[in-house]
Amino acid sequence: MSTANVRLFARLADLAGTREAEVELGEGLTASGVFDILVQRYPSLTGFETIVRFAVNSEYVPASHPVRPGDEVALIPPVSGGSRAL
Amino acid sequence: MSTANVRLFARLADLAGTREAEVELGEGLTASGVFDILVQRYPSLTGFETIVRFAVNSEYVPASHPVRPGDEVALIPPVSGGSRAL
Amino acid sequence: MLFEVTADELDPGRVVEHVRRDDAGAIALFYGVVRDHNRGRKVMHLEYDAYPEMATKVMQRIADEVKERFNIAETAIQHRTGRLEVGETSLLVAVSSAHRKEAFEACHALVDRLKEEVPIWKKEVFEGGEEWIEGDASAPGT
Amino acid sequence: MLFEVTADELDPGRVVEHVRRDDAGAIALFYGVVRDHNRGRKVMHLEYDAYPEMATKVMQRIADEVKERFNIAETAIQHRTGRLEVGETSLLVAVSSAHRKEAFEACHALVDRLKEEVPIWKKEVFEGGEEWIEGDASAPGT
Repeated sequence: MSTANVRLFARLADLAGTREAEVELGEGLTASGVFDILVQRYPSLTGFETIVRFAVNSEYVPASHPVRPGDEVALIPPVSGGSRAL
Repeated sequence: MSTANVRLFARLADLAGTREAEVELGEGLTASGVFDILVQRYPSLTGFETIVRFAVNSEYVPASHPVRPGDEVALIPPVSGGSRAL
Repeated sequence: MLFEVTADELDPGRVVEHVRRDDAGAIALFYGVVRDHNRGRKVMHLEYDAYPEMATKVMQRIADEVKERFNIAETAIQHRTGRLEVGETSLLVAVSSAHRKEAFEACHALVDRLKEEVPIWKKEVFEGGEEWIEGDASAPGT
Repeated sequence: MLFEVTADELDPGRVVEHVRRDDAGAIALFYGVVRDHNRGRKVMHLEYDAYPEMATKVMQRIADEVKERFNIAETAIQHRTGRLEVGETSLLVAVSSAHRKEAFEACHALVDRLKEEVPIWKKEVFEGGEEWIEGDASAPGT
């Protein structure tokens, strides 16, 4: 069975209780599809699909980006930026 | 006889061949009057009265500023500032 | 160019020497420092999480973009991760250029862009609680 | 505040530690460096002359003015005098502030003002001659 590796960071890692997960790749699975699978596994991630950004193999991609076997998918919560930071 | 000490810098020091001079203070002598005395003593300073700034006791002053006995008068050529510097 | 994400103490001397060049008369160096207050709260310490492999790639891309926009010579970036106490340096960004105006403007732009794009996150541990700082975006659970 | 005019090598570490404060999340540090070219000429080295007692007073006054205009925490300035080779640091200006925008803008403004007002002069020794650099003012004998 082909899989992709998922990495979680910061608040999402805290909520899921893990920094890594393996996901089985169904037909035509997209980055946001991977997130949906994780939400089922870790219900505390529910609601974060509206703020998370996706990266595949260390590049930002749209939610509709297809995921291939062996890809590394990263769930990127908002970074601290903005005028209040630092 | 009461005197003031004059300090010269950069190009003016090169032209006069000295970094310090003593000037006797006549009645009502001003900073630009001090410069006139130096021009007589060091003719190579001629023409620089239009670009030099004056300081008395380490503070910029107008050319008409009176000089008192014991004052330190400095002849300040233009500093390197402006957009070309650095 | 130098792009580093490290748990070790940052090294301003190394960052500056990396950008120092004979044709560059100006170097702007920015230090991000852990501040003792934020949004009206007393900050105890910060914890930085990072996706280091991606962070260095994003730093490189942003530096390339800023280099194209401004007439600059060289850039260098170091970001620290892990637990940082108040007063410690979390970020160093250096830019060299022939003239000071470009060095200041490019360094400022670079820092702004880094804060928006680089996958590095900070958790603020303040008096009475802790929170991941996620910019101005509204987020569930906050 | 730290205002120094010295013939010794400048000390960026000391300058930064002077402005680092727990309530300041940003430090902007500017390096003025001897550049290998100027106005189309190849520069061999520079020689800086100064009126040190007055220079430190003017630095203080300008720093006070900039502090009033921007919301900054602390400033420090070092200027070197004497002979400087290409690549050496002639000027360090550090500004700390709660936020980066003020640190960058105040540091930039401070450097601009220093270059216009502080009684320090540079003689450029270039291929084929030497000249005191006197800004954009027209001057007899030039």
